Amino acid sequence: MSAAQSVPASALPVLRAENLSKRFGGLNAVQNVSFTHYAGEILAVIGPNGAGKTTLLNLLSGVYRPSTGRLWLQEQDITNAPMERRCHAGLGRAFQIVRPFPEMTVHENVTVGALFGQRGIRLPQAREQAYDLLERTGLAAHADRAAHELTLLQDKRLEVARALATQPRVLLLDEVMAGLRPAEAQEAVELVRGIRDSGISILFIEHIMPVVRDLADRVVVMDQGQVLAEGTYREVTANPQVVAAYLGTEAGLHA
Amino acid sequence: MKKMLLTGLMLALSGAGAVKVGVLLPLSGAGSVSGQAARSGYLLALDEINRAGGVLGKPLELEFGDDGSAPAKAVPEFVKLVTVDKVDFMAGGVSSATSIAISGPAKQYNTFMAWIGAAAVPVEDAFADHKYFFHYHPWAYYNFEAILGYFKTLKTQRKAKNIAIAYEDGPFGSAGIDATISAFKKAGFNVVMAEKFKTGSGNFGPLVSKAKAAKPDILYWIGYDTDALPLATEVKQQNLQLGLLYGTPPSWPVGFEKNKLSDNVAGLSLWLPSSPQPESRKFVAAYKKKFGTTTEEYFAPLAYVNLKSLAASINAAGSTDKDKVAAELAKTNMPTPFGPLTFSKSLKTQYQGFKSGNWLHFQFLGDARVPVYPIRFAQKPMVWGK
Amino acid sequence: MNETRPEQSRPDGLKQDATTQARAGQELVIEHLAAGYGKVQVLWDVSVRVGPGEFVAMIGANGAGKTTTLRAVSGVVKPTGGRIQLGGRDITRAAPSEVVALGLGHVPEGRELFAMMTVRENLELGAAMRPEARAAQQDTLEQVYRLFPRLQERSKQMAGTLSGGEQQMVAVGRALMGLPSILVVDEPSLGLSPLMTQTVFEALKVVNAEGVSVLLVEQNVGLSLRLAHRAYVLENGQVVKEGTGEALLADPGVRAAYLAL
Amino acid sequence: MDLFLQTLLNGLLQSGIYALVASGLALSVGVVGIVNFAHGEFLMIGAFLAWAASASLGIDPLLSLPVVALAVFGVGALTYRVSIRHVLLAPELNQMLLTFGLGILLQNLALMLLGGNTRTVSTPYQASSLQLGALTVGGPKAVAFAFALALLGTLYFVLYRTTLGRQMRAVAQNRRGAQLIGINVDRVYMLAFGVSCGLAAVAGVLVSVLLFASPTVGLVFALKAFAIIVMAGLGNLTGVLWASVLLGVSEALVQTYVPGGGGWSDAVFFLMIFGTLVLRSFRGNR
Amino acid sequence: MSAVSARPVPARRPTFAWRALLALGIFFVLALAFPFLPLGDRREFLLQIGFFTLVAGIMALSWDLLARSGQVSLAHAAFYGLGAYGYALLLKAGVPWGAAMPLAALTAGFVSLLLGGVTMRLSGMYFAIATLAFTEVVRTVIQNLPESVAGGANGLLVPALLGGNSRGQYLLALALLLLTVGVSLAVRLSKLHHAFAAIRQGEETARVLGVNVVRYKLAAFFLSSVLAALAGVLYAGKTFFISPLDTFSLANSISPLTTSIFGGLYTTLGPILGATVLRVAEELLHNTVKNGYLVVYGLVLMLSILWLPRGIVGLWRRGRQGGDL
Repeated sequence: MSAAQSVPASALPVLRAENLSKRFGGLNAVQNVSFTHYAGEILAVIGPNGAGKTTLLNLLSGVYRPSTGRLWLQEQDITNAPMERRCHAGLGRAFQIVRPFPEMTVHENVTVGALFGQRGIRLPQAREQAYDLLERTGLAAHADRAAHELTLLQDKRLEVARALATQPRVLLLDEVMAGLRPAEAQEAVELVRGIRDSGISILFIEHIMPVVRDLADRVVVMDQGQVLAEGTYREVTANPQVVAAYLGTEAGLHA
Repeated sequence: MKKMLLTGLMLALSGAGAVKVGVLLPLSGAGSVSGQAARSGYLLALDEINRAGGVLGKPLELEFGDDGSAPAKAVPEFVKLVTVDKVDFMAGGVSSATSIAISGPAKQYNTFMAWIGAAAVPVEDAFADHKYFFHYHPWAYYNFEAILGYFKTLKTQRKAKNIAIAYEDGPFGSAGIDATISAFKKAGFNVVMAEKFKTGSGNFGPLVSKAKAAKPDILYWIGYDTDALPLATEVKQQNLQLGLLYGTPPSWPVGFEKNKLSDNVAGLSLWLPSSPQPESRKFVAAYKKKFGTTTEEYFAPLAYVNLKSLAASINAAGSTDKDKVAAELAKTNMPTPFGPLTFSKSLKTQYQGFKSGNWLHFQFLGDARVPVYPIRFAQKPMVWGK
Repeated sequence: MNETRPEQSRPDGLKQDATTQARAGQELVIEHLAAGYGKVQVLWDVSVRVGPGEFVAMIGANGAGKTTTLRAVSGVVKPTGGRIQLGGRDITRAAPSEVVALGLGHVPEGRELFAMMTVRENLELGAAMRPEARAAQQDTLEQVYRLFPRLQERSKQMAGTLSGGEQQMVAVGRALMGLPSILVVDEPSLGLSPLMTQTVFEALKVVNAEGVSVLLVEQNVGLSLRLAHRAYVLENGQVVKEGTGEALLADPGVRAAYLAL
Repeated sequence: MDLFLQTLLNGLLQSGIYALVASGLALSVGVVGIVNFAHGEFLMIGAFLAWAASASLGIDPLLSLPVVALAVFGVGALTYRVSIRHVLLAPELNQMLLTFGLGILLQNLALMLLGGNTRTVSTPYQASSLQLGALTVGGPKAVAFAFALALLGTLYFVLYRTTLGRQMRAVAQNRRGAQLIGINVDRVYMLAFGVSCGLAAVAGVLVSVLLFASPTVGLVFALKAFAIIVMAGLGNLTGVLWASVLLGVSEALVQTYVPGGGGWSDAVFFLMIFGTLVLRSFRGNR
Repeated sequence: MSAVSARPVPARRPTFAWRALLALGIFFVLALAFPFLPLGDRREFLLQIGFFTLVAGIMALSWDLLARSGQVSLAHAAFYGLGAYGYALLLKAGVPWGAAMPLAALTAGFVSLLLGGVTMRLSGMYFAIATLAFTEVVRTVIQNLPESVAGGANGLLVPALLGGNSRGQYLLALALLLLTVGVSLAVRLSKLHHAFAAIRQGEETARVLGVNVVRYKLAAFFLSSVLAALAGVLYAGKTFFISPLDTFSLANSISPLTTSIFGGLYTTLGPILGATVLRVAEELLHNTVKNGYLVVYGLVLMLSILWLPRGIVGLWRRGRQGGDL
């Protein structure tokens, strides 16, 4: 398979899905999806609206339990693990629609991640860690503001900082670039790369193709609940099926 | 002596040193109907007492407190009357729960209590060892004694043998219900049904259906005014054949007697405005003069009697000394709208006023409540449905 | 791009009646608008003009005040200063219902559909508040279905169960059902795949070609500038630049800031 | 067998009252999103108005019903205007406290003006009933049941088949979306709240015929109506009917067949609600 | 936005709400001094009012503790009642009062864990009605069990707390309020605060961040119910008499809710101030307006929501949300 070429031979799998399916009533939202996510890799999941990307992400993060199939995080079977256990196992998630705790300060928001995402940590220590993360994500100046006062971009930073505070091995990012202008998106791309360089594997959903192009080591294309193609950005965008289902006649529209 | 009279007069004019009676009543909340009725009775009595020269030569003063029908409100209110307003005597009391709640401070301050209501047995327990506790209203077991007496007559005269009981599931209906049932049985009745209901729910369908299957001669219900019409309606609708529908709510719905469904329903009261006794007529006339209306609530004359007898005893004692007043009140023998008032021992307390013999049984006949038993009070023959 | 417009989606069947009259684009004039939420002032000085039948875009960073401007136009946010006129009438303090009655259609950010109603009910509600739109409801519905055939297939489905792109179509369709003479559209491409984004933008072009004025707010600056006749650049609640789409596309400052080129 | 059938019938008839009270509440919760703790007090106002018309003017409550409903609709709309509309965007708890305060105010106003006494009205048909063999159907209760059905049916029709109803549902589902398509949200809320209060008054009029009028008459029924609409699922009208029937019938069965059942019927009522809510929450779509 | 740059650089450590602590300190100093003040004739009466105000404060603050975890409960009458009944029954069984008090509270705590366990997944109105239903079920069961079990509908007589010494009773209630405040402050300054607030403001997000929602919801239930039960014990020992209709009444579930909102939600000071102000206002109205005082009281509640949506403490913490003690 062509995908194998983009994966370093030495890499270890961190997140592995095997034949995941999810049915809602009569609708097969996700069907027999299998993929492997390797350590240190940035993996993109793209696909048309309604392809099942968000459902897949919800299966990974534990919002839903799969109808069939299995899911491993490193060596741990997390198919039916509740969300908090996945978090402790090393899975972090940032949401498409930002969900700060609105009445908490920015600092407290991140402290929640540090405090409960790790085991055996005390409050002062968690606050310290949270503050460091705020500095890293450029939010330190807003530490004591209520989260509901932030702008969208700051909210997105907060969302990522909070997920990072749980010290994940894999970070799931759900369209975190949506609503950012290109220059901001470029900044965000750098931020995500930096996160990967610190040893965290990243799986993200994204519609903005330049971002996918710049970030993804590997791309999984979904359509109608199934995996349509898998490979490097160049490989999948050259795939006529992908173009037909996802990119349309004017692939350059977003450039 | 002259000097004394003079100071007395001056005191009376200044109001200082006047005898103060605190009155704790449920002026709001669940028991407010009885509480407000009692308040009118007190005000009427106060007028008459002061017009007749007051107490100990000075005008009597009343200090009302509202217990809100809740123990948590009753306790501070009671303490306020006793310690802040420094009343010499306490009167009032309708609800049993609030009366128990104040038994603590009452004993602590050794308060003199001329209590009109609170008929539940736990109240008797709570005040059993209180030296100055005068209880006017018959205890619950006296009520039952009266009812049993009446039913026994019906047994001999009307061959009433089967009794069905419907009682509300709160303390009012459930108090001593087991004892009631066994007493009926002991007296030779068949208790063919004993069912609880939820007061105010208006849901008597199942209960009446069940009663129908049990074929009772008497349906005896222990509930509140809210249950009167729904029960009567259901009995009529399901065509339950009864000799008598007999109930003991503390009060009846306003205008119930004008409703056709009330016909032949029977009940129990200490007093009826239509009572022919001279004391009762006097009370009704005075009440009408002061308030422009008549009252149906027996708590009005009860409160009236309560204050009148207390005032008389203070005057007889010649001072507000609790022991002297208690001794005088214990000796009371005065005519009242309920018949003569005397105090004697009850099961656990020293001074119990009215007892089973003061109860009268009436029936809704035409547009009015008419006494039908005991025979000496009866104005019309009772109507038996079977 | 004009050649890609689907021919069949033109409202060929429309008669020359009040309906068409209502469709003739109205002019929207925003002058020195100031507005905010509570104590936070978002708009300081925004002046924007959308001529009859014109397609105008507003671009700018997050928090620049684009959405707030649209909300002020719709009457959801009450301006603290400045003036808004629609077709010559002052609507600065008008309630949303009055603005809609004057012929403004709003495709809001986040779509704001009625999730537990069918697609058709959503669309029909779009026509419910204007008598002239109600009278033309059947015709308009058919037009919307022609514009978005997908919606006809899904007409009995609950709007909440649609995919993001389909929901965006419903949102546009719902606004069109009110026979607007001017359409304000907020971030229609958000969360949409490239293909779906195309479809929605095609539809906007068609609508505009019919004479409806359009005021568009969009992250996808390249796309919107190519589509728009004119555009405004907002920064910190103020208009800092304006010009034709082409001119702004060629502007090095704009290219650097918004096109990441 | 007769007893069993009669029991079912008794339960069914009782459920009519529940459904009647719940239908108005369902509207204010479903459309306006306000948990109106004073709903029982609007019922009480309806009951007292019917009683007053009957006692002082001799008008039959069923005849005064339209006027009473309209009057209380007005009171409700006014209440919305001066209070409810100012807390629409406030936290749910604040809304609860507001309507709770309103309930205290109205109830005690009635107590102050009218005293705590129970009042009853007299109508010639109060005791009328229909005999079906050995079974009895109480006339007024049957009328109340029919009213409940008709009201729920009308409500359903209005909400799903009329423009105003669609507007109400639209506002309920997405306030901002509704605003942006030109619906006068404030007006719709006012109408919905007013109608909700008017429906409470209709229930109140029937309760005055069936049972009684008193300042506290609303309390028992409002509490149960709350439980019913929550059990039905907020805003679900057909669910209101089913939940009422289920609860009414199970109450009747307990009252008839369990010794001392009259005392336990409330426990069963609330236990069923508790159980339904808990089970449903665990059956979720996880 | 321009406002951003004007903000001072925030401290690395949390800024402590000294003002709130100071206010709490003043409250307790005044409350402690109260029974020793020369109050003259009104002393006894004021002690009684004070006692019930303290009980209301315990109830409100304990309700607020549970609400902080997003659980708006109508089961507080049940915990209050279970405390009162547990205490009465333990005394009847011969347990000394000093032991009966904590035992009754722990019993309520245990029951609350069962309740919390099954209502775990409910929220909003559904949770509120489920807890209300629970209360009604408990009340009806106690009311309908044979009298020999727990007094049935007639209720139970309870021996007087501290032999009826009203100053002692007041001080005991004050000590228990201090305990409640201590618990509340400890929660505020610990991990629990972060867990509660996160669950309240976004349960799913909290779980994604590793918060064990089950554990913390139950913790909130347990703490809250134990404290509410202690309030119930105080009530029972003060009024000598408990009955299902009084102790389990809906009013006992609703008044802590209204008190907390009135005072200021999710704070330690708010519910206590709310209880004090409402109780004093009620007493004043009672003595001035007399008959219609509850009408005015209802009006006061309505106006307070319209004009003071964030409660009394909202008066001086306008700018902030939820950061205070």
